[in-house]
Amino acid sequence: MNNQMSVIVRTITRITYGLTIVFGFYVIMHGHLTPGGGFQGGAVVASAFALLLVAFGTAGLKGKLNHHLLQTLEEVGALAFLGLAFAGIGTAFFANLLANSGAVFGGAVPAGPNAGVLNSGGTLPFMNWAVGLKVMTGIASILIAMLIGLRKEAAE
Amino acid sequence: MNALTTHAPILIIATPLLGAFAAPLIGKLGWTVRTAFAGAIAALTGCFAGLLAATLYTGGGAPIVYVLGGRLPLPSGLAAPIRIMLEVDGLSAFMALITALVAVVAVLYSVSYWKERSGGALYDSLLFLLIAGVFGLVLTGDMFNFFVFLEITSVAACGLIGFRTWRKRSSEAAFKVMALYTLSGLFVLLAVGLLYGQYGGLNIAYLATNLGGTMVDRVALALLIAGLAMKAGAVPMHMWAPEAYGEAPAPVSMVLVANSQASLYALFRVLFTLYGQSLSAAAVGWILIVLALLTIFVGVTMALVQKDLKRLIAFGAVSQIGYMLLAVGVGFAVLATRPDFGLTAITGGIFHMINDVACIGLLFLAAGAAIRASGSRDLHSMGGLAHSLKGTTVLFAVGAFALAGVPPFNGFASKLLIYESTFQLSPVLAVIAVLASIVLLAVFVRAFQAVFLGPRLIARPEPVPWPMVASMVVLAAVVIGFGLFPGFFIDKIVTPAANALWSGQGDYIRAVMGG
Amino acid sequence: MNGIDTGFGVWNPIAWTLLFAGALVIAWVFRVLGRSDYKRGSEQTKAFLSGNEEPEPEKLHVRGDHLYWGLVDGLAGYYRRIRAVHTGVLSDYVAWFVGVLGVVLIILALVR
Amino acid sequence: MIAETIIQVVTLLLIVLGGALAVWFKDLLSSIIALAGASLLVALEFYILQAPDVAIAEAGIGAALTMAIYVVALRRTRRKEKE
Repeated sequence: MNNQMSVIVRTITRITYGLTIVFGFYVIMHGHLTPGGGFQGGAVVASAFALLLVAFGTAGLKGKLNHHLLQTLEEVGALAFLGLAFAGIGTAFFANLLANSGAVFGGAVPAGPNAGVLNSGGTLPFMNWAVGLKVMTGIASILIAMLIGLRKEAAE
Repeated sequence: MNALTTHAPILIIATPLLGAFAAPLIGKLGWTVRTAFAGAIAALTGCFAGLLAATLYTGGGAPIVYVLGGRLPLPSGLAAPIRIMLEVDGLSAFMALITALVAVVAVLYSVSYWKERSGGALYDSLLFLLIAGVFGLVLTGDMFNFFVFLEITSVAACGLIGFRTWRKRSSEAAFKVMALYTLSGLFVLLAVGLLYGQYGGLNIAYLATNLGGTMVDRVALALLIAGLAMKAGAVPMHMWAPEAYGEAPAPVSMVLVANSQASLYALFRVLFTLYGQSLSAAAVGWILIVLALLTIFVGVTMALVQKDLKRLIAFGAVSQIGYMLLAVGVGFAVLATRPDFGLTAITGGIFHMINDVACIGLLFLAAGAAIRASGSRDLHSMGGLAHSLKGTTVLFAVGAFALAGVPPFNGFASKLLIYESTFQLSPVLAVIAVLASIVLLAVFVRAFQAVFLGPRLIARPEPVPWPMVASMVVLAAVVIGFGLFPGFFIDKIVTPAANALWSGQGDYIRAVMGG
Repeated sequence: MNGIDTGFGVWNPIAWTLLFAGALVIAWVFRVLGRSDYKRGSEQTKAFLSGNEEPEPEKLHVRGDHLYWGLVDGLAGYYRRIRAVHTGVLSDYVAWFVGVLGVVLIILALVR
Repeated sequence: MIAETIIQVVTLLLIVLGGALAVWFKDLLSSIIALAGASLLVALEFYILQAPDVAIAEAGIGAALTMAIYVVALRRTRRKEKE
């Protein structure tokens, strides 16, 4: 079964998917400063995956992105989030132990109106990355699972 | 030890969540590792729940507050507590104990329930997610987090009900349950949104101090009652329950009963702690009583004519939800006038929760063993299993007698409290409850006769593996222990829970708001 | 300590169990005092069905779904209606939910 | 203020139109696209209501991902709705 879509869809996908992925990662990265965050950014990246999968079908995957890998990454994202929450348990669950510590993302936030300092937020950026990883891989693996089901049905 | 006690409320939720997230990864290491991991997570969760309950009961029943991501006391100068909070009082701790019992038993039972040894990691994952959700429901002190946990339980429950994808009816039941759980969740969200819009806060204690009985509060209460009663499975919104309990794997049916009870807990929490006497309590109490009588009556009579063993037990489970609703409805109806029997009714209703989960759980597990052994769930074609499955037979009989309220098992102790207290409000209620109990006994005599007695109709039933028997024995021990020493258990764990509802609103609010 | 005192009555399971065990012992004593010429497996234990041969136990067995047919038949009207309610259609389930929600809303809005 | 109100009213009307079109179309692919358009407008409405956070989520989930999933699901069924 030819599960690709028309040439218009494929051409537009080639142009836009890279931009979408970059924007998604931007949203995740600046999650502690601007609107958005791990979930939103992950959803945007996943929508780029969705675009690729719908336009090119599973043939475009070429075995590089099987859903076992994606599921493993999803578990890693979830465990990283939970691990970060557990890490603060010296004070309380979810306590932000990196904030203002001077380590990575441990910068102090200047008082008053400012454009936002990327090097701040403590564990929050890491949590955003963990959630983003979970959301993008999770949604992508759902789509791949659906498409594989479709291919199997066509083969029967 | 001290640190563990402090963090016990969140650890109870976080440990099964860790189990849920790690199970698929651990599952790649093989069956033994996976099973050991699941057992360890369940045992740890049970320990934390026991620790929390012990801390609470030795501390005189004062509510324990746990703040996520920060320390107590809250920053001063805030009009409303804006932190994410867990608040544990006697009732929450009691529900946590029930959930812990169910979790440990379900995991132990599941070890050998699945004949095939692959794919179980996903099952473990969903089961732990459901358990974490139920724990969250009963421990949270915040309306929005309550909704979040409600959705977690919904999603996990649907995954588990439809887990046997190769059976068409499972998928159908999962779809229906998904739709109805989502609907009830959305109405709860709508109610939470109404309250938030009016008072600008989501903390239960904060809302309870501000609720004034305006029209918006009333609409929110109606949405909460309808949504939560549907998730608990009250007639006439019970139709999903027989399908869900019937199609789910046996241990999941038991956890789903605990999930329904958590919704019931939430309903009680909303009524007694959130609204208290700010509304006309008698009218709300009578709504609950009418729903309860319908639930008891329809549940029992429908159970009488079922031809499918698990659906029969499922209708029995539906009817038992009615007894708890009845008792607490009676308690709420007389909350303003406060006669003595109100507290007795609530005590009976809450005591019946743990009794019900033990008996119904035992029945579901025994039925699961019988169905697994005979390969059929049709009452007509089963029969004579007592010849080969002696242990399961005895355990099923214990569960059936206990559920029908036959002395000296635990069902009788709690039903006695319910009968005697509802009789004080209106003799009709008690008469219907007693009659339904008798019919329920008839129902289970029929099921027992059909499945276990008679000549061998199943040529070579499969033996029941020991972990399944062990998990049933645990529940049977609870059934008999609570039946023989009801006074002890009511004193130790039920009375603090009942008091938390009956007179605990002030303490619950003070623990967060101070003053 | 063991019992429940509801304020209107007392329930003590231990005492009840002891009494029940006593009753069982008495019943057992009566059973032992029974006729000594009774033999298991002999002609005496055969059921007497008007002189007919006793059929195989598989045919004699009352299966589960045959119990209580009288009660169910007596309540046929009720069961016909209540079964008609359990349609298994999702829209009906939702309709019931909306109906209950409406009734609760009206009651709460009207009752002060 | 008035301009904002006008934009909101227009957006809301278009959302309703999109929903109505999604129901009205017999061609299910057109129906899905109408739904995605409505979702995009809902995202715009969230943005106007000063919830950019929700707007990003709605645009990503509502417009892109649901549409992709619907399109995949549509391949397993017929494209035209039965009369």
